[in-house]
Amino acid sequence: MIYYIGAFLLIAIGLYAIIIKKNLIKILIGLDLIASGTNLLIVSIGYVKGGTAPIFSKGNILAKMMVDPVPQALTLTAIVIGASELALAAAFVVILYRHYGTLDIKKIRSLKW
Amino acid sequence: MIYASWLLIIAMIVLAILSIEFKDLIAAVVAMGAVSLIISLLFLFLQAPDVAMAEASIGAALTMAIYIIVVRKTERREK
Amino acid sequence: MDMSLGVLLATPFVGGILAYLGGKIHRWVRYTFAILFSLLAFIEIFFFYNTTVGNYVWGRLFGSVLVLQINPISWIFAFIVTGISFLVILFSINDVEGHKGLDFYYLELLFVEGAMLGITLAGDLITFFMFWELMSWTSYFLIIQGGKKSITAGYKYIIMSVIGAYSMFVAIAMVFGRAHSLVFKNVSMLLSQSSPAFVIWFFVLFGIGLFVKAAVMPLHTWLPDAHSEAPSPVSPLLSGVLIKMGAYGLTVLFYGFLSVQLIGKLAPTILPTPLLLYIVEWLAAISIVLATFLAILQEDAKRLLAYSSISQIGYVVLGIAMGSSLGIAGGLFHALNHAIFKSLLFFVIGGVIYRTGTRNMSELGGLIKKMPVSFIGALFGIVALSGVPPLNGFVSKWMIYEALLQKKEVFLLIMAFVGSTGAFLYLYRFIHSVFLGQLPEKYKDVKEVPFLMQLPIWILSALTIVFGIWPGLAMNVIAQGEKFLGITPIKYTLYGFPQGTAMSSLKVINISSVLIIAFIVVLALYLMLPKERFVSQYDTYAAGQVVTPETKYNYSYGFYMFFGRVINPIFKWSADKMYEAWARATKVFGDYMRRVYTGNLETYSSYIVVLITIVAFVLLIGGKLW
Amino acid sequence: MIRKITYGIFLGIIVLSLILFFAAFPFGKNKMAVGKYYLKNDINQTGAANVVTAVTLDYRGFDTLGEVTVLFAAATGVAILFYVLEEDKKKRERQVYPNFVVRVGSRIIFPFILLFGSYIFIHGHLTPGGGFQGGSIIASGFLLLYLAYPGERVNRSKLSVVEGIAGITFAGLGLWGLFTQGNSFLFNFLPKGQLNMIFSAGILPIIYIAIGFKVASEFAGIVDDMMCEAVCSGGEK
Repeated sequence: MIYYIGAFLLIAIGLYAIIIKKNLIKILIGLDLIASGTNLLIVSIGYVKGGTAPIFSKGNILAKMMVDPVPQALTLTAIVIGASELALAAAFVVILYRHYGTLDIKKIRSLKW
Repeated sequence: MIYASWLLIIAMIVLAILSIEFKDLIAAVVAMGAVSLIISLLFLFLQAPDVAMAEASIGAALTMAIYIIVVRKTERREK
Repeated sequence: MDMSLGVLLATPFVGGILAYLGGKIHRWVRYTFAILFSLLAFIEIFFFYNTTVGNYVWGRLFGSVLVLQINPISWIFAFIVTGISFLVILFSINDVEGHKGLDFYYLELLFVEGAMLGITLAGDLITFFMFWELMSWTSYFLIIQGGKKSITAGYKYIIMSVIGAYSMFVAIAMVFGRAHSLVFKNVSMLLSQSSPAFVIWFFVLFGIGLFVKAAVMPLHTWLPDAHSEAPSPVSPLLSGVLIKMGAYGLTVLFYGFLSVQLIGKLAPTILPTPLLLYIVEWLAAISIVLATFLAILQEDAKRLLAYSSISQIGYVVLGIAMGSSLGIAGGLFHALNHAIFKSLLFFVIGGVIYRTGTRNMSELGGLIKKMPVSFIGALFGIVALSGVPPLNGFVSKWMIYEALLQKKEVFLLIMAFVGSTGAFLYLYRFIHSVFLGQLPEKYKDVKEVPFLMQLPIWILSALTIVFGIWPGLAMNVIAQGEKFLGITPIKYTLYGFPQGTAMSSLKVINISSVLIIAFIVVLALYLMLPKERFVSQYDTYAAGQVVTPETKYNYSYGFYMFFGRVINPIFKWSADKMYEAWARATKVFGDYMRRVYTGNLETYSSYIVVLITIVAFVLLIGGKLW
Repeated sequence: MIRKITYGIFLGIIVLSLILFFAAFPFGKNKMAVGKYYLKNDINQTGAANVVTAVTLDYRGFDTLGEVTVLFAAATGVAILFYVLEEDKKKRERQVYPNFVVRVGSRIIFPFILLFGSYIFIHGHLTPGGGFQGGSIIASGFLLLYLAYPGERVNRSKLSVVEGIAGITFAGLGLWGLFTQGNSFLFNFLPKGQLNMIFSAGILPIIYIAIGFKVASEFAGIVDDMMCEAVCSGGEK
C-alpha cells in the first residue's frame, strides 16, 4: 500500500511542477517524476506477496509463486521510451535557450499569439 | 524489509520535493537522480529485477547525464 | 504453365532493377535493359492470349493465399499496360535525355508497369490492394519529376489516391472479417450470400477507390493537374493506362464479385438497369458532358487532353455500367481504343513540347510544315477520338450508343452525343492551334522529332486503323471475356456486327470502303481541277494594314470565349471549389479551437487536474457521477 | 501564491481519492488473468526462462518493434536539432582534458563495461536483463569515454550502420516468420531448445541481441550529440 501512496505522491509532485514552475528544466524534471511514479505504480500493481521474480531457474519452476510479468514488461519499454523522449525534450530546451537566451517559459512564449 | 521500503519511500518523496524546489539546477538534477536510484531499489523489492536494471542504468545514469549536460549548456540557477 | 504468370509479373520489376543498376555503368546499358524487358513483357503477354489460368499461389499472408490469375478481361488490360509502357519507354529515351536521376526514372517507369500488370493479374484482394498502392506511389514519384508545379499536382494526386485506397482497404477488411479468404471466387461467393446492406457498403467503399483512379466526376480533380504537369512521356502512361485500372476494377467489381442479377436484388429495380448501376451511369454521363465543356475552355494543350481523358473514361464507365452484353463490350473496347488514341495524342504533344518548349496553344501554330509526322499522328488521334469512321473510336462509340438505344435510356444517349459533339470543338481547336494557321517567328527552325519518338506515333496511328476496320480482332477477346464473366457473349464478325435481336448490323468495311473511295475521288478531283495560286501567308492585309510576321491573325487565344461565357455559370460550383471550401472551413474551425488548445503544457495539465479534481471530489463526498 | 495553494489543494484531493480508490484494490494479492496465462504457458510456447523477456519479445513483440521505432525517431530528432555543419564544428572545437586518473581509468574500465553489457543482453532470455538494459549500459560506457576525452567523437556513420543492421534484423526476422509460416508477424520459427540453455527460446535471443545493439548505438548517438553540443560547438559564447 505504501508503494501506491509513494507513486501517487510522485505523480502529484510532478504535476505540481508542470503547472506552477516556469523554468523549462524544472518542467522536464516534473515530467520525469510523473513517468517514474507511473512506472512504480504499474510495477507495484503486479506484485504478489511472497512471490519471486518471474524467471524460471534450475531449481524453481513453480509458476504459481511468481509476480505478474506483464506490468514489468510494459514498464521496461516505458522506461526506455521515457529516456529517449526526455533526450529529445532536452534538445529542444537547448535550442530554445540558444534562441531566446532564457529558460523562463513566460518570456519564450511572448512571441506566440 | 517493510520498514526499509517505508524509509526509502519517505526519502524518495522528500528528494522529489527537493528536486523541484532547489534553486540550483545541478542540485535539483542530482536529487532527481537519487529519486531514480531509490525507485530502482524499490523495483528490486517488488521482485522486478529487469525493470530495476533498466531504471538504474537509464534513469539514474543516462538521464542524469543528459540533464547535467543541458544545465551546463544553459544556465545553472533558476531565477 | 503455372510458373509463367510469376515470370510475367516479375519481368518489369527485374527489368527496372537491372536498368537502375545498368545505368551506373553506361546509359545505353540502361536503355537496353529497359527496352528489352518491357518488350519481353509485351511478348510474354501473347502466350496468354485467350487463356484462363487461375490460382498460381505466390505467397501467403494472414492465413490467406496470394493468387495470380489471368483471364481474357485482364488480358485486354495487361495488353494495354505492356504495350503502352513499351512505347513510353521508347519515347522517353530521347525526350528526357539529359535530365537528372534518369536511372531512378526508368526504375519507376518499369515499376509502374509492373504494378499495373500486378493489378490485372491479381487473383485475390490482398494482391490487388498491394499492387494498387504500389501503382499509386510509383506513379506519384513519376508525376513529381515534371517541374515545380508538378509537386503540387502530385500532392493533390497522392492525397486523393490515398483517400481512395483507404476506402478500398476498409472494404477489403470488411470482407476479410467474414470470409478469411480473399480469393476472388470466395469473395463473390460471400457477397452472394450476404445481406444487401453489407453488399451496398462494400460496393460503395470499394467503388470510391476505383472512382478516384478512374477519375469519375466528383473525384476527378487530381487528373487535369497531374496529367498536364507530369513529364511528357509519363502523360500517355497516366492517361492511356493508369486510369484504365479504375475501369478494370469496376469491371471486376460489377461482374466478377457481383453480377447484374445480384446488384438488381439490392435495390428496387424500376428502371431497365439496376439502381446502383444506374447511378454509376449517370455519374459517368455527367463527367462526359462537364469534362467536355471544360476541355473546350482550356488554353493548355495537355490540360485539354487531360479533360478529354475524363470525358472519354466516362464513356468507358458508362459502357461497363450498362450491364448488357453490347454495352460492356463497347466499354471495354473503348478502353482499348482510348488507350491507343489518347496515348497517341499525348505522344504528339510531347514531341511538340520537346521541340518548342511550350504547350500553350496560343503560342503555337503552323507546325504542319515543320512536323508532318506529328501532324498525321494528331490527325489520326483526333479523328479516332471524335468517333468518325473508319478509325477505331467510331466502332466503340457506336456500340455504346447502340446499347443505350436498346435500353431506351434517352437522356444518357443525349448526354453521350453532346460529349461527342463537344469533342469536335476542342479537337478542332487542338489541331488548328498547334499545327495549322500561322507559324510564329520563333519556331522557324523547328524540326521533326527524332526517329525513336516518331516510332510510337506511327505504331499507334496504324493501330487506330487496324482496330477501326477490323474490330473483330478485339471482339474476339472481349467475347471470351464476357463468357468468362458469365454474360452472354456478343456476336461479332471480323468487320463488324451481324443483325441481331433489336440490334442493327454494322459493317465497318463497307463504311470504310465508301469513305476511302470518296477520299480517292476527292483527291482525284483536287488533282485534276486547275490549281489555285499559292500565296505566302503574309501576302494579305487587314483593315488597310499589311500583315507582318509579328502580327498574329489566327485567333488561338480565347478561341471559344463566346462559348465560355455561355457555360461559365455551370462551373461556379465545381468539385475543386467544394474541396477548397471544405479545407478553408477546417482551417477556420481550427483557429477557433486554438483558444482552448493553447499549446501550453501547463494549460493542458491544469485542465486535467481541475477535471480530475471535480470527479474525485464528487466521488469523495459520496455522490454519483451518473 | 494563490495558484500554488489552489493547485496544491486540488492535487491533495486527487491523491486522497486515488488512495481511497486503490484501497479496494489490495496490494500484493490478485493477479491479472493474462499474467497467469503467460506464466503457465511460457515454457511450452516460447521456451524462454525469463518470462518478462518472453512477454516483451514474443507475446508483445510487435509492441516492442514500435517502441524501438519511437527510440529511433527520438534519436533522429536529437540529431536533427543539434545538426551542426562540419566546418563550424572544427572551428569551435576546443580540447579539454580531465586529469590523468580519469583518462587511464576509463580506458581500463571501458572494455569491461562493454563485456558486461554484452553479457546482459546475450543472456536476456535466461537471467534478468536484456537488450534494453545491456544497450544502455554500453551507452553509459560511451558516456564515460566522452567524459574522459571530451574532444574526441565516435564515428557516427559506423554507429548508424550498426543501428541499421540491428533494425533490419529485427524487422527481417519478423517478416521471415510472416512469409514462410504465414500466420503472424514475428512468428517464432526456430526450435525452442531446452529451458535454461543459452541456445533456447527460438528467435528471442537473436532479437534481443539486435535490440541491444540498436539501443546502444542510439543512446550513444544521443550522448554524442549532447556532448558535442556541450563541448565542441560552444553555444554559451
